[in-house]
Amino acid sequence: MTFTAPVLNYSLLSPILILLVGALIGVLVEAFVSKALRPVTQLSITIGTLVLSLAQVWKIRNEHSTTAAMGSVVIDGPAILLQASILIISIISVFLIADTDHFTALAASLPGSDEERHAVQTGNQVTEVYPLTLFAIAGMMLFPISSDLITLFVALEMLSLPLYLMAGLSRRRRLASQEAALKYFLLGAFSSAFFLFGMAYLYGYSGSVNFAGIRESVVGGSGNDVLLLIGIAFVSIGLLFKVGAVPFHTWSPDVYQGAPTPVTGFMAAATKVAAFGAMLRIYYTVFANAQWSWTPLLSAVAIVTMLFGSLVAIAQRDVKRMLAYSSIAHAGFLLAGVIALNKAGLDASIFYLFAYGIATVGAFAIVTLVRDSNGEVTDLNRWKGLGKRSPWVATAFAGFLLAFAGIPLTSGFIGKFSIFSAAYESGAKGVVIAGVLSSAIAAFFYIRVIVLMFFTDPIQDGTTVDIPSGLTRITIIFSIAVTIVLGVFPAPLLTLITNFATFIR
Amino acid sequence: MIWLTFLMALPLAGSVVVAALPKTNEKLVKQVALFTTLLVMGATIAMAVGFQRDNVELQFVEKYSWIPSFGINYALGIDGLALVLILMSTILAPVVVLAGWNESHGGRWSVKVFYTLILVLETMMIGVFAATDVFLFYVIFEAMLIPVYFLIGGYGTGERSAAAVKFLIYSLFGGLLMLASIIALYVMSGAQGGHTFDLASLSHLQMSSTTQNLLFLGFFIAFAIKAPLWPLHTWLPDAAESATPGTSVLLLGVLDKVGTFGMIRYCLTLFPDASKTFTPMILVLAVISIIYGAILAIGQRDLKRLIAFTSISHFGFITMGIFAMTSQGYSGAALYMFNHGFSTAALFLVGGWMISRRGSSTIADFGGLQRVTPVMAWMFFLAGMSSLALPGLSSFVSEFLVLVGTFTRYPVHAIIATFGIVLAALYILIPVQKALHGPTTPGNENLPDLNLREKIAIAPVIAIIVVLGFYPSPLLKVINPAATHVIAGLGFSDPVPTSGNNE
Amino acid sequence: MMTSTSLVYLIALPLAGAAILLLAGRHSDKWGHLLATGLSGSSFLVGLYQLSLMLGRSNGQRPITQKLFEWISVGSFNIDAGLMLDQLSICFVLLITGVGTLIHIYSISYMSHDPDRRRFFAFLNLFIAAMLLLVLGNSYLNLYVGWEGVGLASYLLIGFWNQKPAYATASKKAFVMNRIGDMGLSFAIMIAFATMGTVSFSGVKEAAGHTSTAALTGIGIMLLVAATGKSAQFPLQAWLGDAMAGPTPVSALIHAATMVTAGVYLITRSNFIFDAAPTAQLLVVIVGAITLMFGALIGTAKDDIKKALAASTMSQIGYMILGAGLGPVGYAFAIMHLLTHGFFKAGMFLGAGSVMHGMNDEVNMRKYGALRKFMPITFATFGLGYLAILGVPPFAGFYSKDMIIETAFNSGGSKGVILGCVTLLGAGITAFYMTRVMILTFTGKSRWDDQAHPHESPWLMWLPMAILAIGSVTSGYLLSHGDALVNWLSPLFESHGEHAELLSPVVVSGLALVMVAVGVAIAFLKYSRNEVAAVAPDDVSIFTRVARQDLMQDRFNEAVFMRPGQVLTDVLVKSDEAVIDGAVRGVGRLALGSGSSLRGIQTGFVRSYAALILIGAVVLVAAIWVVTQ
Amino acid sequence: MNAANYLYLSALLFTIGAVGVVVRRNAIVVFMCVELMLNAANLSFVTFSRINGDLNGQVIAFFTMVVAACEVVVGLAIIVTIYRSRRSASVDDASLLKR
Repeated sequence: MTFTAPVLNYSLLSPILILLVGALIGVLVEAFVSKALRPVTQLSITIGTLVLSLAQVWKIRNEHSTTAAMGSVVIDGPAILLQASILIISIISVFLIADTDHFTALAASLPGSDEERHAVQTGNQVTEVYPLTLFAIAGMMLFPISSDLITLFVALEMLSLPLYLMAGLSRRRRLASQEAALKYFLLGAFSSAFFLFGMAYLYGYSGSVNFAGIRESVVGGSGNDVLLLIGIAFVSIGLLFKVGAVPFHTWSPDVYQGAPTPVTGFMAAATKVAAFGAMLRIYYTVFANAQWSWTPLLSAVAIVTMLFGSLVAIAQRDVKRMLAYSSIAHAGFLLAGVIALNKAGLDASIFYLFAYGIATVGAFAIVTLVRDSNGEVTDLNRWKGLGKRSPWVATAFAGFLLAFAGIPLTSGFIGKFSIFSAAYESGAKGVVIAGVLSSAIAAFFYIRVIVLMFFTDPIQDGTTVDIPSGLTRITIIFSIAVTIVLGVFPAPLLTLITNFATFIR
Repeated sequence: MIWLTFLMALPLAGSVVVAALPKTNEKLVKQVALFTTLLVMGATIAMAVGFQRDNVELQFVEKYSWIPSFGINYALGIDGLALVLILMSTILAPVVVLAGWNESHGGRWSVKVFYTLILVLETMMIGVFAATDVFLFYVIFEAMLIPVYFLIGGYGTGERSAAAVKFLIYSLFGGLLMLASIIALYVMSGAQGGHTFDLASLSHLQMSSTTQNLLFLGFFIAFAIKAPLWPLHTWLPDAAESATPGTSVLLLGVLDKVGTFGMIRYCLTLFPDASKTFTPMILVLAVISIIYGAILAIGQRDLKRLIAFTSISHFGFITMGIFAMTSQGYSGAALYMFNHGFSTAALFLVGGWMISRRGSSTIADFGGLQRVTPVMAWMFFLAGMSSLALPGLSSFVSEFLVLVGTFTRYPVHAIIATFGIVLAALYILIPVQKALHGPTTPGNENLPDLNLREKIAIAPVIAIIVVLGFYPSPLLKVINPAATHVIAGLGFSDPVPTSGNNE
Repeated sequence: MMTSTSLVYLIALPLAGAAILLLAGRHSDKWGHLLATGLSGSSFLVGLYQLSLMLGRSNGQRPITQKLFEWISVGSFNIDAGLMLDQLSICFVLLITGVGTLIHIYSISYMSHDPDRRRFFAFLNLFIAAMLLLVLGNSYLNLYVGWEGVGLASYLLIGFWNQKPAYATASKKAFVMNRIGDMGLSFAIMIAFATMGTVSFSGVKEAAGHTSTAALTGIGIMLLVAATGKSAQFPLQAWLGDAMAGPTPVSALIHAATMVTAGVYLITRSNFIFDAAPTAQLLVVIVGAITLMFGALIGTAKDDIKKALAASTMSQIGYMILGAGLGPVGYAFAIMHLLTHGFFKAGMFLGAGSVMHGMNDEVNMRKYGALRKFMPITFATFGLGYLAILGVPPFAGFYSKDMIIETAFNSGGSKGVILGCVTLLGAGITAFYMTRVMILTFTGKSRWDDQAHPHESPWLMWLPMAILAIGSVTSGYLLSHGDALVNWLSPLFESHGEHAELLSPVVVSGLALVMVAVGVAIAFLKYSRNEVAAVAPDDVSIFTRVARQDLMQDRFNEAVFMRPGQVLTDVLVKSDEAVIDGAVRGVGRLALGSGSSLRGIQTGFVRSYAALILIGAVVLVAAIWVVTQ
Repeated sequence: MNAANYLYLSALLFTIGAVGVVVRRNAIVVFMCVELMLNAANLSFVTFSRINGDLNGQVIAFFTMVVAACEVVVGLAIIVTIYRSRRSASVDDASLLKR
């Protein structure tokens, strides 16, 4: 057989390539640039890369193609929208990551060792987090556009591996942070094994690694259904794990709590976009015609996830864990968009992902601000009277909570409405009912936090809200602004999505 | 002339100005707030003058596309009912501001925040009655909760945050049920010629009776929580007990009217058949509310809770009138909404003054006020009289219309409800005797009587109560066309007198 | 019917008075009472003027109406604020304004020492206005306004000294019991509208012809309930005794002369309904009969002069109600007795007031005695009233009461006999307790203590008493001379043929006088011969004890209504907190509980997480299997 | 020989690996079990590529090995750090974060 050289359309791949290049440069910088200059250099490189990549995405927004890389990635409306969302979310997350106070000076050093102390004193801060972030982002960009099994798997690992490490980089409570990394890694690897196994069966069913090929055989209905079903089930497990759906959610509360808060924010927001992006593509294109087999299951998972997330969140005492469970509940809502399996569902999901991602980053940005002498204070009881201490921060946080709760005039409401109506339209009434119910339950704990912040008097225990650094401030202001604007004038974005979001197969 | 948007813009602008003012200059803040609300009141009255009475169509209609992808419009328009309620809200607003001149002190936040919230709330109060797009209505319906929530929790007394949360959770729960129904409507409209939220077009939707019943319940429960109807009422006494008098006036006087207004505007219009199906059940609940609210009012020891329970009884009357499906019942209910706004306002404001002077809201702590503070005592007495629907005062007309209108179709309900008027005598006269009569209890000897500001604030309320008692026609003439329109739209006509058939 | 433009002034004048006095407040303390009296007087003059006009017109033309404005109009429910003056209402107008004015004058002096005299006059004017509206309203709904208006005025005046808790309670009691009656009135109005589509007197009268008897009976009974409330008739009579808490002029005007007779007006006005509803009519008679005995019996045991008079009022109104229940023949006599009673009972109340005035507000007759010498005028006027109520010829009561007794006898059958005997017996008992009052108060030895300095009242007070005394002497003769009143009112009532006479007038009068004589005699033997104890003796018959407690009416209401009501209230208040709110809180707790128990899944052990994933995987595969098979 | 047997074998290996993850305490062993699962998947790929007579399956197998190698790098890094700070490689000791 003859070997045909691959033809790559670089301009369409450029957003990802730029990120990879940036990441590699970052690695070199880590090696060769002097300690003093490193942080600022790394930051500027990262931001620069992201902006450049975003610009590229903008440039190619209208060039749709399935052959960008020999049919292993597809660039279409949803791809563009998702990539853009990921990049925007990443930029504001990087602003948080820039606050090096969250990250261990020397990941390799023992917690509490002289080595570490020395590193901190001499300001010997390693900044490998930046290239890691860029690698992860590159993976996330690739995940939703990949259109064959190999790319999909590689992308998955590409976005996961750096995150495993980043979860362990916290400067304070390092044991917990490392534990988070360990758990995330083991469970992640575990689930990706399922994912891979499922892929194997899909391949076995269709004899093709390409989505288009698999889709054809699903449509044709030829081939052994058992293989298909096992394939769908196992691939679903891998994806459901990434989005944190019950019962594959167990990692998220621990990891969210253990990881450095900026990373948590980044992970919670960007990973969800990437994972759901891939999920949408796979279920809307590849599995669409086998929906008789998976919609019931996914509906069940969605319902359980919504209710479980909301219920358990009520009982949380730690703000990061509470947000983790709330993100589980939101994963449930988003699954409703997948189940919808119609244009409205696709549009709604994309809108929801963007709105939710921005709000999440904003919320975690505020979590980074509430501190005492030894780092962040995540115990909710110590958030009492935050409204007195610093009204603006508290108000912003309340804004994000209201958005999560889906109160009108916030982006959350538009998102919830659109995704539920899409699901209802596809006849998934049960999911909608459960969604409404769990929203009611969820309102419970969002409001409880607001009460804590505004209606209870502060206790003097050294909890302070430190003045946000310029970058963090930008993040917060940007995300609150987006949250409100999308709540009041969602029309432009919605129209954009409606016009853009159609999968090409 | 885009009247309604203008009306809504005014207080919003006012709130921005207030927010911009220096926190320290409280006097200025209050003056600006008062000026704004007065301006809105003037504008509303000016608009009302231009309202064509006999036109049953919506008037002052505005429509701009808001979220095209969902067919959502920013659509406003009012019929007689909406006009009356908007009038009530905008007249009450300045009264509340003036009457509660000092109630924003000692809150969690500055005076400025209080008035900003009040003004924002006024905008929403106008919008919620004017909206003709279901989505827009829902958005305002829900968003309204937030300012009220902070008004109760931030400036109330006692268990204020608990009460605020209770209020919010209750309302959100109802709201979400309504959201489910709205989504269903939206989807069905999509299936039947284009997604829309336009009330008029939605009212033509074809749907199975089961669907209609379910969706009706979604809406009705939300409204029954707002209104509030037994047994969904338990949030109200707590909220009223903790909120400042001014807030309570807006809460019971205006916000709760959204419930009864919604029953007419949305339940009856969108789900005529379901409304008929559920009428018997609802009437029973209404009658229970009337009697239950009255009896519990009699049993209260706290003045504010007492007033809250009287309102539950009154909302029972309103609901009964709405679902009696007669023109008298409907007009009575509509008029009742207006009158209740003012009689409750009078009760709460005067009661609030008594409480703030005495430093306690326990009825037993008062006594002999008639000798100490005659003017205040008489105002309270008058307010009480209007609350027990004394003929010659406004609420009598509406209450009697409701009863007569109900009797012609549902005599039994009407008869039971009428016992409410005896209980009313009790729940008003008992506090009157305890608080105003008898020897002056220690600690009350030198309470100050109403000052000029308070007199000015309460005067218009009392005036309206008395004048409308003798001359309600202006309002009735505005309401009646809508009444007949709605009743006829439901395929009902007033029962004809039975006499003549038995010759 | 002719229309007029001047009727409204009858009401407007006193109403203006009330408004001015209440709004002007302390500023009007100086001249308030004068203004009020003047306005009430001028209203009386307007009444006289209207009477003269009416006399000038032929029978058919006499009723006149005035439409003020459209009050309530919804669908077919159209109520104008309209007034109607006819032969019946003019009688009331003159009684109300006439006696009212006299009592205004009396009060100027009687209340002169009260700091709130201005407010008192404001309320008096308010009452006059409301009462006039009651009798002038041209529909049941307008009447209803006046009906509750007088209730309000009475509440305010009974509780005029409400700093005394007992008085405040009395006023509340009066209002609430009246409201029960009012409920009856609103029922009547609802039924009327539902069946006839109208509630105006003329409309209902017209429609009554072709309305089912059932409906008419319903309306009739409900009107009766209303009447019992307002006129303190059985079973809603309990408030009247306590109502004596009000200043004596109030008792004279409202609780003797005018307001309490509103029930009689209502029934007479609704003759077209009762004539067509025999059952209702029968009930009216029964209520009247019961009440007249009830009141009389209570009267025999009261030591409080005002309460004794109140009991007597109750009993006398019983006569009127009974008369009104006898149908067309009775209406006129009921009204006649109402008018004469207005004179002599008001006169006696004022007398009692004057006595109290002289005895620094002592009301216990056992602390009186021998006042004849100290207040001769009071004695004289009171005495004339006494003779009038006894029905001694030629005093007023003789004409009016005997007419009712006679009509009762002649109402036919056993009913007639029973009623006749009851009324006769009542007359006897009346004679007994009124004599008792006379003796205890004016004759015998003085039993008052040293602080009391009995003295005659100033002329401002005795002048009205004198005028009323003249009325109680002459009114009976004037009204019945040539059946003046009967003919005057006859156009309003469809009079049927006279019943067969059972007893002739002469016989009836004879019997009545005998009964009276017996009553008086017993009273003399009991009180004039032997010493009167200064404190009520306890060694009295069970009958007396019961009578002293108003025949247990309060005990009954308490046991049957108040106590259970309070229990119900407490139970509901608790259950609202525990059950309804508890259920809501329960849901919350359930959510929280399940939440915290589900937390348990998050053990912290990575292997258990992996296990969960594995289980999930198995379940998923199994499920997809099940689904697709 | 029937290719299906290879599938059964891979399924068996996969199950063994999965169960191993759940039952073993030592982080390294747990990780090895995950590797076992990955290779089970590889086996299926290869088998299917044989059945379908198409090379992509084998290509994927190579990719998987590479990815697995990367995972080893990351994984061992994490496990080693946590071992150094805790002096234990038992996954059960790492349970600070819970509930």
